[in-house]
Amino acid sequence: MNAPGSREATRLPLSEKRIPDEVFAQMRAENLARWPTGAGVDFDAAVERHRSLPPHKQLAWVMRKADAERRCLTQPRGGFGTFELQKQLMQVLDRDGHADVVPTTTDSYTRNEHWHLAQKGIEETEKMGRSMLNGYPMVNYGVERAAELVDAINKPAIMLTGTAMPRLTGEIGYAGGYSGYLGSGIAYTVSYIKELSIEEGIRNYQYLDRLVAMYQDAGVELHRRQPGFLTGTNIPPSIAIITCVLDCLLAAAQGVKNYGLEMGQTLHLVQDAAATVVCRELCQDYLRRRGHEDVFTSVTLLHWMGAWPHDDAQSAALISYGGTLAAVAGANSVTTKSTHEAFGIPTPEINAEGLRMTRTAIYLARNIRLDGLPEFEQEKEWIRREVRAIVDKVLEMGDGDVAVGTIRAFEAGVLDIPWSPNRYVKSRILPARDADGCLRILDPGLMPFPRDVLEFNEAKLRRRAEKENVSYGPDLAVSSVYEMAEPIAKLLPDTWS
Amino acid sequence: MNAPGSREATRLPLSEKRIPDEVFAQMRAENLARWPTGAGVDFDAAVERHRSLPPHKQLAWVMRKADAERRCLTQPRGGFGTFELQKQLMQVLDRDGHADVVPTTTDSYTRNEHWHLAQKGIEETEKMGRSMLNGYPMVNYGVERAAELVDAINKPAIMLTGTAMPRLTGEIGYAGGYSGYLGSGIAYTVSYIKELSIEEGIRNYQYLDRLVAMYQDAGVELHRRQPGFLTGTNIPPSIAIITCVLDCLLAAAQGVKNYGLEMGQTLHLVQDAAATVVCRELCQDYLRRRGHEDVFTSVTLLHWMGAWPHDDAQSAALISYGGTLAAVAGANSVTTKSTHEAFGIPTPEINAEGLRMTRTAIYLARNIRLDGLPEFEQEKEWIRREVRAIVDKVLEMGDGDVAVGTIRAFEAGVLDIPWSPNRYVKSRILPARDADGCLRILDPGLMPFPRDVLEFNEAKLRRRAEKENVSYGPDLAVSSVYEMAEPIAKLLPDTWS
Amino acid sequence: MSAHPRTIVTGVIGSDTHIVGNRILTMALEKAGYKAVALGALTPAADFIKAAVETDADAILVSSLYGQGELDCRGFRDLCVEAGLDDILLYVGGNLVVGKQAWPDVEKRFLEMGFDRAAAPGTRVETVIAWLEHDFAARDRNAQKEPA
Amino acid sequence: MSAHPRTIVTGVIGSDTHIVGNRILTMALEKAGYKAVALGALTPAADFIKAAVETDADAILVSSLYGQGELDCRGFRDLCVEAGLDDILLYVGGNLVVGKQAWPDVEKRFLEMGFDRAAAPGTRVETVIAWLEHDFAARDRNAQKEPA
Ligand code: B12
Ligand code: B12
Repeated sequence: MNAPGSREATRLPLSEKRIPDEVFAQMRAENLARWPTGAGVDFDAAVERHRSLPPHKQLAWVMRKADAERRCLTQPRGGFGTFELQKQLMQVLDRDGHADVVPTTTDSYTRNEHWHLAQKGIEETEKMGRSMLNGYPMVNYGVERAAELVDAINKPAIMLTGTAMPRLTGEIGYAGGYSGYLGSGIAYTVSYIKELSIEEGIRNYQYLDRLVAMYQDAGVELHRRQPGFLTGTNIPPSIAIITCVLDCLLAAAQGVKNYGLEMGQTLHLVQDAAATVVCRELCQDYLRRRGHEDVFTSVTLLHWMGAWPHDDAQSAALISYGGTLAAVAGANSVTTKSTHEAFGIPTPEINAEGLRMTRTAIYLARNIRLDGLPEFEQEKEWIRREVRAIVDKVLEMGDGDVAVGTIRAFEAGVLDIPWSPNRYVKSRILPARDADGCLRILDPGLMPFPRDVLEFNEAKLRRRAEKENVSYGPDLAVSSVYEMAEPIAKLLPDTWS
Repeated sequence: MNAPGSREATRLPLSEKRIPDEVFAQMRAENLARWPTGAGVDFDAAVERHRSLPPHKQLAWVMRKADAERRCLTQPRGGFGTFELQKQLMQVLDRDGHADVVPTTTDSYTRNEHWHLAQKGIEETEKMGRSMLNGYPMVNYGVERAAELVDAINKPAIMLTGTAMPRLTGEIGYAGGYSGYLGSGIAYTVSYIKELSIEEGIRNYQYLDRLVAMYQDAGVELHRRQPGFLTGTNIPPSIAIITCVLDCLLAAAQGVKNYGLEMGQTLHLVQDAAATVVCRELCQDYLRRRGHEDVFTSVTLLHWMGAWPHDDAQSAALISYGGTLAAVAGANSVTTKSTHEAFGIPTPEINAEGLRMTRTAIYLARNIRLDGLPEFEQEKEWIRREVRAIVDKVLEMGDGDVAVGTIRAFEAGVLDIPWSPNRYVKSRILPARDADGCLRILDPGLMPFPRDVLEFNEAKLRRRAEKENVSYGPDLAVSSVYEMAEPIAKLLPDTWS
Repeated sequence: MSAHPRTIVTGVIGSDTHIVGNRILTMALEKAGYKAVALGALTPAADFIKAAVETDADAILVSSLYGQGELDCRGFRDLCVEAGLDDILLYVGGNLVVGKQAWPDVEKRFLEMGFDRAAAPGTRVETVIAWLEHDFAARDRNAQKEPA
Repeated sequence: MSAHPRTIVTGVIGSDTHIVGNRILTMALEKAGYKAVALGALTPAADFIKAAVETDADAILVSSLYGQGELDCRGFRDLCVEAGLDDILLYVGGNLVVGKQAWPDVEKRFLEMGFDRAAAPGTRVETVIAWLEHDFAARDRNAQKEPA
């Protein structure tokens, strides 16, 4: 199912170039024919539908507005296995959680385009009376049901579909009135799938971005978004931002005008604030350099993406701090988790509680900024240098084409992602937390960072090894994976040595 | 009962001077005779008892250690109506809450020396099977039971007794092995009692401080602590610090060497950090200027002391942020609340949960400091100027005597406290929150702040009035009392205007 | 509201120092046209009754925040009756008991003690003013029905 | 541990991409002296069996984190039996079901499916290694008792 299959006819050589109209029409026809509900997509009707939505239900408008008013919005995740459960969930998140953006997470069969399995999951869910799927099977339910979900809430709806294969889900959701889609060719292919090549992932998302450009041409601005949190496991800011820049350039090349950039929180106040500023700045910088003058970009931080503690009290602190970090960083929005994170998908109520914790934390820190703080200014500079070294190299390797450069760079290990399940990624780079609580690069693998940057990272990590009296090496990375999940009494003992 | 009563014989003219040995011996004899359990106090045995405690159960040692290691400790509040309930509570706080300092809050009858009523409360508590008192009746239970409580935990124990009349409670608790006592002559008299004059309150605490000096002379360092949070209701940092400095000077004059300074959090990251630094700095500055070279002072921040929200999620965020604020401020400890705050005294488990939330928040922010942040540097300077103007004036009014100066200053309104229940306090000063979230002085009453300081405060508050389109006046103060208790959707709406 | 303003006694009962809510409530009563007799914090039960008798008050609003209200408020209605204030309007409000207890239980306990209304933690002044208007209006109607 | 190292197949079942815990577990197995056959993320049930047959494995450790393990793992023991792996040691672990459910219920569900052990969310590698040692030792003892 991951193979290009029947698409041979429309297969162009890989490049960042905008897919020509006729080719795209052909691609769409083939795509929509893959599952019966594809026939429900009517582009003209979809354009009408979006035009009829009030601005506050259009995510592109909402993200621009949040940016203009310096607001930090909240958005949870959330998906259940049947339409009824999903509708209730979205209403609770909207009304009790005061979510500014309401999500629909798709289930993992849908993500992998195993729609037959998803159908079985729906049936099992109905039989068992509890969700047997970890999300909403958007494709199986089709356009009309999607529209009903959007109508059930008073906020913009976004698709969260963690997949390298977004083509049919995206068509259906957008046609139903969803105004945002999270996912991108590089980020999700390296973190959500084992056998699919990066090239196929990029091609799949070029389709989605091209679709959004088609809406744009028809006068409907839709929001696209990149999940720079990747494998969620101790991703240093530079690694996230590198993928943000590249995915963003790929989307802009297809004609996307409203693009969000996401990063998992490092949980270090200064590092997260620096990352947010640099992400915004460098994406715009590279966009302009490559002639994309009018792309709006927003930045979203995500609540801690690594392993969570099993104590609700500890989790509540992580959630609240996540709001604080996003507010102080000046992020446009924050994607929230709940106290159930370590255990399983949260109930609607627990999910809404996480939203209110986060919202309160944002309110409390809404006016704090770190501009002028020496450490903040330095951290920004380090991140800039790490990002530029790699992105410039990728562009060079592609002879000016981002898509081609990306593939070549992954092959060479110039681009690399920690803890990736994808066999086309070297996954030799290894991050760890330093003594101050910042994420640093322990082993760069083959990524060509400048020497002084690597020395800086190493010095920081050696200081931690010394302080904790452990050996400098991969164990630092493994213990950093567990760290936030440890009982607090272990992290900050209540005894004296 | 609030009258000086039989103490006429030992009544010296009011001054800051150390109470002479013989006079103090006489005062102690009279004091201990006021309730049968007073006879249980044996000073030599008490000294032995403290010497036999391991250092980690001695609060003076623990506070010095925390300061040396730059740790931010946690301490809850907690008191129940019977010995058994109190013991369980303290064990839960120690073991499940990982409290670094374990409290015993006394009930309000004990605070007002209504020991007969407290006795009734114990009986009612036993009869009803739930605590009918809001704290532990320390005096009624006496020294031996106090010692059993201290033995039941593996941390230092502190008395939290919110009273202007600490003499008998303090004798009993210290004799039982408690190594800290929170309370002071100025701060508690202005905020916990209506009819007692400030002079009597100061005299009562001079007794307690003199007692601690007597232990000090016997080689036992006990911790004394000042509750600068006052009425807990939007106290701007300068008002808190002014009382910290004055109470601290009074204690040092009696011979106290280990003194803690507390302030309620303003909930503004920069203002709280600035307040913490300035409090530490100015207390030491005035101590040295007045010849007290060797007094150790620590700074404690308290979780939000005003009205709390009714939503557990919002409360959890306030709790976590309280840990963040204390950690970033570099406070030596933080005094915690729980998600039950708006409703009633928390159960041991909910109290312990608040501790773990706070502890996690501290861990997450343990390495963040704001040094060099322009706003932080400015805020410190404003606070310094507000404090110095008043403290210098008080010292001047006392002709060099802090006790005398304080009384005269309260009479003249030079010292004033917002929302005070005490009839000897003008309580004309009125604070409110500004548009950035800092606490400012809306109406200084008769307090002689420099003109530019007042202009600064006014400008900040006018900006809020404009922004919210409300009139500049006392309503700003009233709405600031409610603010944090409002539903989050009101504070940060999820709709667009 | 009638021409002659109603008189309302306010205060915080027992050894309770929580004055802020009571003071804001008192300010709101005055703004709403009532004559408020404010006894402040730490007020013994007997002082409420005395003030109500002296000022011929129409209502007493007892605040209790610190948890010991359950002990302090026992017999309050009896004291009123003894003082001849047979049907003075009696409200109580704040954090009336120790700990977070189910509100309906707590309310019942205080209504049984003889209070006409009990206010849950965090009740806003607008609610209290609305209660007073409602209850006074009801009394006026009753007074009109029964010949004086 | 015997001279000849035991072989253990690891992988993440179904459409599940959560590789981190599985990879750390695999590293720990190797460190503890086992021979690990790591199939990685998104592994169909059949691939586990195939690998176990090919490598003559002593145990299969199935990870499932994403919630759909309850669907993916049904019939896993039957597939083993069909392939002649009648009493291969079968463990499963991770976040096995959708949502926060009471662990004893979940454990029971998976033991009934034929797994020898199920690991609750967040189980540490030390625990898993200890289980393996215990269970292999028990098997060795049984094997000695019964004549081959
Ligand atoms: C990191 C993470 C991710 C990363 C994974 C990166 C990667 N490639 O590995 C990303 C961001 C990609 C991701 C994606 C998704 N995730 Co995710 N993720 C997590 C998270 C936060 C941590 C997992 C982790 O790495 N833990 C650290 C490692 C060391 O621990 P571990 O995996 O638990 O493994 C240990 C033990 O469990 C045990 N163990 C593991 N396997 C086995 C096997 C045996 C036999 C034994 C004995 C023991 C054992 O030993 C390991 C080492 O100690 C968890 C929540 C949490 N735990 O905090 C959610 C979580 C697992 N994810 C979840 C979900 C739903 C998803 C998504 C569907 C997206 C969504 N709806 O939000 C997608 C799934 C995509 C897909 N097709 O699979 C849910 C599962 C829900 C449920 N079961 O009800 C969780 C629990 C979060 C939640 N509460 O909603 N996720
Ligand atoms: C500020 C505060 C203090 C300040 C009080 C300053 C002062 N002089 O007023 C200080 C720091 C001094 C203090 C001290 C103590 N406090 Co205190 N304090 C609070 C706090 C945080 C806010 C109270 C407040 O000002 N609210 C704002 C005002 C506007 O609201 P309000 O008082 O509730 O009043 C409104 C309504 O209740 C209603 N209302 C009030 N009275 C009445 C009367 C009637 C008739 C009606 C109809 C309505 C009504 O209208 C008001 C206006 O809207 C509350 C917890 C909370 N609510 O968040 C605890 C709280 C009231 N305190 C509590 C306690 C226990 C104490 C102490 C004993 C210390 C301790 N153990 O921690 C001491 C008591 C000392 C004493 N002898 O009384 C407990 C009471 C516990 C319980 N009932 O189970 C609370 C609930 C905190 C807690 N959960 O533990 N406290």
